[in-house]
Amino acid sequence: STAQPSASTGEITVFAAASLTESFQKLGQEFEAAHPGTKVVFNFGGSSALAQQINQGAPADVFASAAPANMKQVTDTGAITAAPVTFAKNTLQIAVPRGNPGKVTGLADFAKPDLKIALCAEQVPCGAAAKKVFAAAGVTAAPDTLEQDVKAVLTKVSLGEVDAALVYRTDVRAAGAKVEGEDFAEAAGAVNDYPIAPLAKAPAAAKDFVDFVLSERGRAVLTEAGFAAP
Amino acid sequence: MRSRLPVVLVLPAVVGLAFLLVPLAGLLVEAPWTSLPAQLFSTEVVQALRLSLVCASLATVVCLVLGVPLAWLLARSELPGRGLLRALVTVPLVLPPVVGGVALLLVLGRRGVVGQHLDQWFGISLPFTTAGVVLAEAFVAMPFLVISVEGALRAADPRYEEAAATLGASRWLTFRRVTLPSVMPGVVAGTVLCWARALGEFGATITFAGNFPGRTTTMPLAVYLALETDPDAAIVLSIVLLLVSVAVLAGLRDRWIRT
Amino acid sequence: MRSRLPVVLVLPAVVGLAFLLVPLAGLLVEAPWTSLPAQLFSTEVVQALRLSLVCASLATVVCLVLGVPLAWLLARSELPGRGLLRALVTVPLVLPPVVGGVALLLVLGRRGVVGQHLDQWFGISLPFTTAGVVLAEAFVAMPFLVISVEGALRAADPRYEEAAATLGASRWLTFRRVTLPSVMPGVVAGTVLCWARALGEFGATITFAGNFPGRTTTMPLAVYLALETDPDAAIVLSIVLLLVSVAVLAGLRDRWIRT
Amino acid sequence: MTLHAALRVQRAGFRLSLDLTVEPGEVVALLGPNGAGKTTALRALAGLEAGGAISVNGSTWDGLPAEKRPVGVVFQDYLLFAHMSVLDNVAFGLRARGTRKAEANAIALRWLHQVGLTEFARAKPRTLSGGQAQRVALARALATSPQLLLLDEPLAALDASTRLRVRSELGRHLIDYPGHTLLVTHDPLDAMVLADRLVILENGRVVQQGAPRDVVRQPQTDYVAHLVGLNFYRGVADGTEVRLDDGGTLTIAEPAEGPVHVVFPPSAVSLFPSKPAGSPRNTWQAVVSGIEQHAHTTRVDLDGSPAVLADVTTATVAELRLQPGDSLWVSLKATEIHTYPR
Amino acid sequence: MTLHAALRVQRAGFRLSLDLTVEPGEVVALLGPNGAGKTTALRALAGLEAGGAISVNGSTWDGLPAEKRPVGVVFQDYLLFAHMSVLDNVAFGLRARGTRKAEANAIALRWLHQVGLTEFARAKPRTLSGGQAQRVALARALATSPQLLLLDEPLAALDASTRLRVRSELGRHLIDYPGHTLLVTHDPLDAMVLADRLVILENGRVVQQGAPRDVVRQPQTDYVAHLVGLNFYRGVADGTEVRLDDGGTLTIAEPAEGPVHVVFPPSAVSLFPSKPAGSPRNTWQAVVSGIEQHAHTTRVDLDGSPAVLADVTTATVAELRLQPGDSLWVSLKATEIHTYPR
Ligand SMILES: Nc1ncnc2c1ncn2[C@@H]1O[C@H](COP(=O)(O)OP(=O)(O)OP(=O)(O)O)[C@@H](O)[C@H]1O
Ligand SMILES: Nc1ncnc2c1ncn2[C@@H]1O[C@H](COP(=O)(O)OP(=O)(O)OP(=O)(O)O)[C@@H](O)[C@H]1O
Ligand SMILES: [Mg+2]
Ligand SMILES: [Mg+2]
Repeated sequence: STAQPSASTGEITVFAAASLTESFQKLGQEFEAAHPGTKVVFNFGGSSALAQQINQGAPADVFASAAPANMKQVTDTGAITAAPVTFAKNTLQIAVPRGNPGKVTGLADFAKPDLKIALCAEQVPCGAAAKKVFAAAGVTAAPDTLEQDVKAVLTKVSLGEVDAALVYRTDVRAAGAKVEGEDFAEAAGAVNDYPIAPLAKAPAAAKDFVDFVLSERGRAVLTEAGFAAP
Repeated sequence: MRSRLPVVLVLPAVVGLAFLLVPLAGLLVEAPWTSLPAQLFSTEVVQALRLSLVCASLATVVCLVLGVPLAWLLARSELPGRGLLRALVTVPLVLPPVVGGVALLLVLGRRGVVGQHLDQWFGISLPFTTAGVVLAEAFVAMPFLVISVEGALRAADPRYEEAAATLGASRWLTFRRVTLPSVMPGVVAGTVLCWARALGEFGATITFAGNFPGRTTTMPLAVYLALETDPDAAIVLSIVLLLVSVAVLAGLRDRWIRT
Repeated sequence: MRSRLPVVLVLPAVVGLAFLLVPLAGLLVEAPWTSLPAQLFSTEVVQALRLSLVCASLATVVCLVLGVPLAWLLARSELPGRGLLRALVTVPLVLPPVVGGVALLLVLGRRGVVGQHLDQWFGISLPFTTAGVVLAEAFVAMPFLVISVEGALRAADPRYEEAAATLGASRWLTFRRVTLPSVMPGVVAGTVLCWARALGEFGATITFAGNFPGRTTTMPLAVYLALETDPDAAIVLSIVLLLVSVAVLAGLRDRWIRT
Repeated sequence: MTLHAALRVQRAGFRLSLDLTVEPGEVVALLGPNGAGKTTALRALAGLEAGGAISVNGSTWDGLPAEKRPVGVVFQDYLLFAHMSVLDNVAFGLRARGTRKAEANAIALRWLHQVGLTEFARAKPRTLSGGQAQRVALARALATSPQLLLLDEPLAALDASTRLRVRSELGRHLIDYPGHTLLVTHDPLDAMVLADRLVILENGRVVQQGAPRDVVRQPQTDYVAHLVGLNFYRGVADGTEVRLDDGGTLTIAEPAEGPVHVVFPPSAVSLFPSKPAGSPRNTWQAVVSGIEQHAHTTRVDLDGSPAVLADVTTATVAELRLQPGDSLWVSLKATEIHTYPR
Repeated sequence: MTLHAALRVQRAGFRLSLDLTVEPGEVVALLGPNGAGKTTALRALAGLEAGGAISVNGSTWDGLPAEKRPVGVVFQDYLLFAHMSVLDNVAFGLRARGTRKAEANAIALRWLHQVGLTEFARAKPRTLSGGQAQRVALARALATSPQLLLLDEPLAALDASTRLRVRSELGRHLIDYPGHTLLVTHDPLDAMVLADRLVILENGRVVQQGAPRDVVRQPQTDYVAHLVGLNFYRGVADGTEVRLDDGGTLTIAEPAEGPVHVVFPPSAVSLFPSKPAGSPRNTWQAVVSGIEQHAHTTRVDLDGSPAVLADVTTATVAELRLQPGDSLWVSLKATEIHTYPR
């Protein structure tokens, strides 16, 4: 692309966690509109895979991770030198199939052996968060499966394979009408932070995009998708 | 007494071999070897490895029992619409495995078309069980077997089957004693593909059978989870899986072929 | 004039067919058909579908060019350690695709053993490009081709190659004009497996080539993203992929076989 | 228990139409040029090809699939099962018909002994020579004691001494054998020795059939005359004169009238360097076009009116110094010539 | 340009050891019982099997792979390429050696014409009858005009008339043909007609070789005697008496001494219902063990001391009412018996 005098020009590549797909696509369009001459290209994927790609020299300009741990994998190698900023938070919700056939009303129900329960595996953020809330609530959950990501959990909820699951609020919202979410008190004890940072070698526009995500408008779009403000 | 191997064949063959093996060598070089022994003997890994081998082998048996007859039907009978059937059989290959898992849930899940009756009438529930893992792997791996075997059957000379018929052999006996042995290399190839695919299966398994250590956590699932927190550990786990599968295949295959 | 088909073969064949097709039927029934036309004609879907078909076909070509000679080498030459080589070739089958993608990055990535030289000397960078998609798909799909073709070659009678040699044909000519045509059904089977596997490839692709719409977002990646935002749309996308692949396979395969 | 077959097979450019009756115990030899449809007829009888209406003593085989027909087939290219041992190949038919393994193997071994291949029982067919393979195929077909035995050139790949032995073994077996036998062969000797009746097929149709002796004496087509090694002409007789269709006239001993076939053996022909005097009524001039050395005689091909084949002793060849291109006098006694209406 | 070959092939239970010299233009026929190693020898010559040291006029072929040897092979089981048309099969060798397509096709068509299969040019081999397939294989091997022509039973599947025609075609081609030819055949007639020299192989070794006439006159083994159709015995001569190893004594016309072979043709044997008086010096009693009807004579198998084969006219058979088991008197003129040292 030809160089232009404006600060924000050219193409920037944003590596973003898959759960940000909808909101970031919207933000990207708005950013392009606000900064003519720029183009935002997204690479959505699992945060850990994205971190791996960046560490292998992938052409990323911005990294928005769904977990501080993955962000740390990148800052450790020096690919990101700026301090990552938390731009959104996500909290857990109890997800049940439409109509709540298992009559699940709170965390305590997760200990019932006759209910089918899905949780995230401890290795992924929602699983780590779930572990925290159960510890806080003093409940010994009896899960039937420990899923590798939230989407796998939600698939099972929406198909009625499990009676209850613990997932993020944003995911319940994205899953549509087949899944109902229930808030619970202990959720506040395990909040998941989404950090964002431009890469060290990124052009100036990358910093502009990070700023745009952190702006009022950015926050509004994220809130609309179910994220909590940092 | 034969001439030297032609460059025009050997060169691409060597490039192909390198293409397949160099990335593996890369993995081996990058792997944190020091942690390998610890990984190898951790109970979770041993458990996952055993479960993987058992499920992949059972799935392969299911595929052989159902798939070889299916291949025979596609290759030898004069069904109308065989071409379409043949294409439909390849579909689970193209289906993203996660969607394949969803499809299995739709049919065999708790609320599935077939599954709800299994649950009500027999109290059988397949999701979240080891049997579910076997089913998911079989669903994904069977097309490999069917298509390989069908290719082998098509290349075999059907006149040997005619000769068997004139000796009084029923179609079944002919199939067992004449057709099958003569396409053995194709069946072995298909079995290898099937077993390997089942062993590496991830998407359909986790979607249909979930992930619970000792029950449904196979090696690929363990690898994926490890990738989330400790990529190096994931690589080591993969290498363990590789070494075991290479050992099994190198050990068994030439024995099968020879018989 | 042949007898009826034997139940002992037809029954498992039909069960096998049902096992493969009923879940697909389940998908078709559950799919939100009303949104299908909208999906079908959205530019992203059309783009992803075209990219999928192009990349899978290119990957298949790469696999044919490199894999058929490799299969020939494994089946016909008297290399020492062929058994081990044959087992090693199956390894990418067992490798969880994501790990395969990592392995490719380790070797061909910008910092990879080979990749850094490609970058420095030729300015070629494969990851995160369409070429990278083709490579990742080829890496994952090639073993299917190699193993099928090798099985077919082993079942073929080598005396026809001897006859060709006495007629003055070099090994290469013999391969091209005698061996290859006689194992055509096996090659076709392998090609189908390879193409289908490449078309459905997800893990290695997203790891090695990333997920850039129009450049590396193939249908399975689009399905993955759709699962994040709209699970029903994901099923519709899968069905689109299925329909297209069935149409392609049903259309092409019998033509190949006949020639 | 007579077998009646009406075989009708239609292919692009070829049509087989053959009605066949075989009595129990009878051996029918099917002869004919390459591509006449002999193998096709065999396949139709065996149930491998649609197009045969077959009944044995009233009960029809038409609906029966190949494996239900009590038929044994020796295929022209053997079709031995490559992955089975020779013994298993021979025992296969018995096992398929329910014989127990030990008994099947014993019978199979007996048959291998018959064809002189006991020592190869454990070998794989691929390690057999061509002739050995064909003997195994023969044993495999005979082992099931079929009701209808179909043999497609069962002796073609056998060497001279094995052939003699297997032929007489086969002959002995066929004499004892109560079923129907159809034997395809190119060797008139095999046909003559083994068959009770010859059926000559040309281009999918029967052109002649009958007892071997009758066919040998009165061939109806060039092919049959070649087969039995006779000089053969078509002509029109008028008393003791026959005017041949392709030129030339012959004097015969027994008067005849109208269109006739004319035959005489090559050994009835004598050759002279100059016009012979004496009793033979037929003499004409001819040019040597070919000479072939046979075991005990020399066969000379002569162009003339008519063209003729002559068998002469090696002594004669040396004496006459025969060379292609030589002009000679052919002489033939009228009594050696046989005519019959066509 | 003489071809010298020293073939040594070792297999489990079988060893071929054959030294062969073939002059340019010479046709050598390799005869032998099934499994003697004829095909193996052919394969070693063609370079398909290790174990042949071959030199042509000093230059050696040993290191040459099969495709570099100027060799044409007709295989016993044809090995036609199933996916190519008949024409492409025949043109294959020419194309492989760099002939342009149009020219190769023209030559191939000419060869198809030679073997009478022009109309099948476009057919696939699978649709050919056995004999048609073999003719195509023949044309395919001949089309490349090889320096060494190897024929494994090239005429075995041909019908009587085609065989005659193809044999004389082949003979004519071989006469013009400047290269070396090795012909494997079971048919002594083919060998005699086509070959300049016979090499008889038994169990991997040469047991006899020489001009056809010499082999026919002085067979050295039972196999050869069978092949040429002679009664054959081993014995010890003492003047005009020969005591046969297997029992019996024969009187001969020309005195000899020491170990000899004894031969006479079956046609030299006469049969009588009772002991004949008169000139023949050899008469003995024998029992009929088999009767075979041939085209022009009947061959009678007799058990006695010695056992003997007799060819008698059909008239004699009828007159004597020959049946297996009959006891007869055998008579043989001393002058018909031929002896030679062994
Ligand atoms: N599968 C086929 N498809 C089409 N035509 C065929 C097929 N098989 C045979 N034919 C043709 O049918 C005719 C009869 O063939 P068949 O094999 O019956 O001859 P045959 O009498 O057995 O000859 P041979 O003595 O050479 O074996 C031939 O013209 C042959 O080319
Ligand atoms: N591939 C093989 N492996 C082991 N033994 C073999 C193999 N091929 C042939 N033989 C054996 O070698 C011997 C010679 O076989 P060959 O084929 O040369 O005989 P042949 O003279 O051509 O016989 P025929 O006239 O029956 O064709 C036989 O005993 C045969 O069983
Ligand atoms: Mg035939
Ligand atoms: Mg042979």
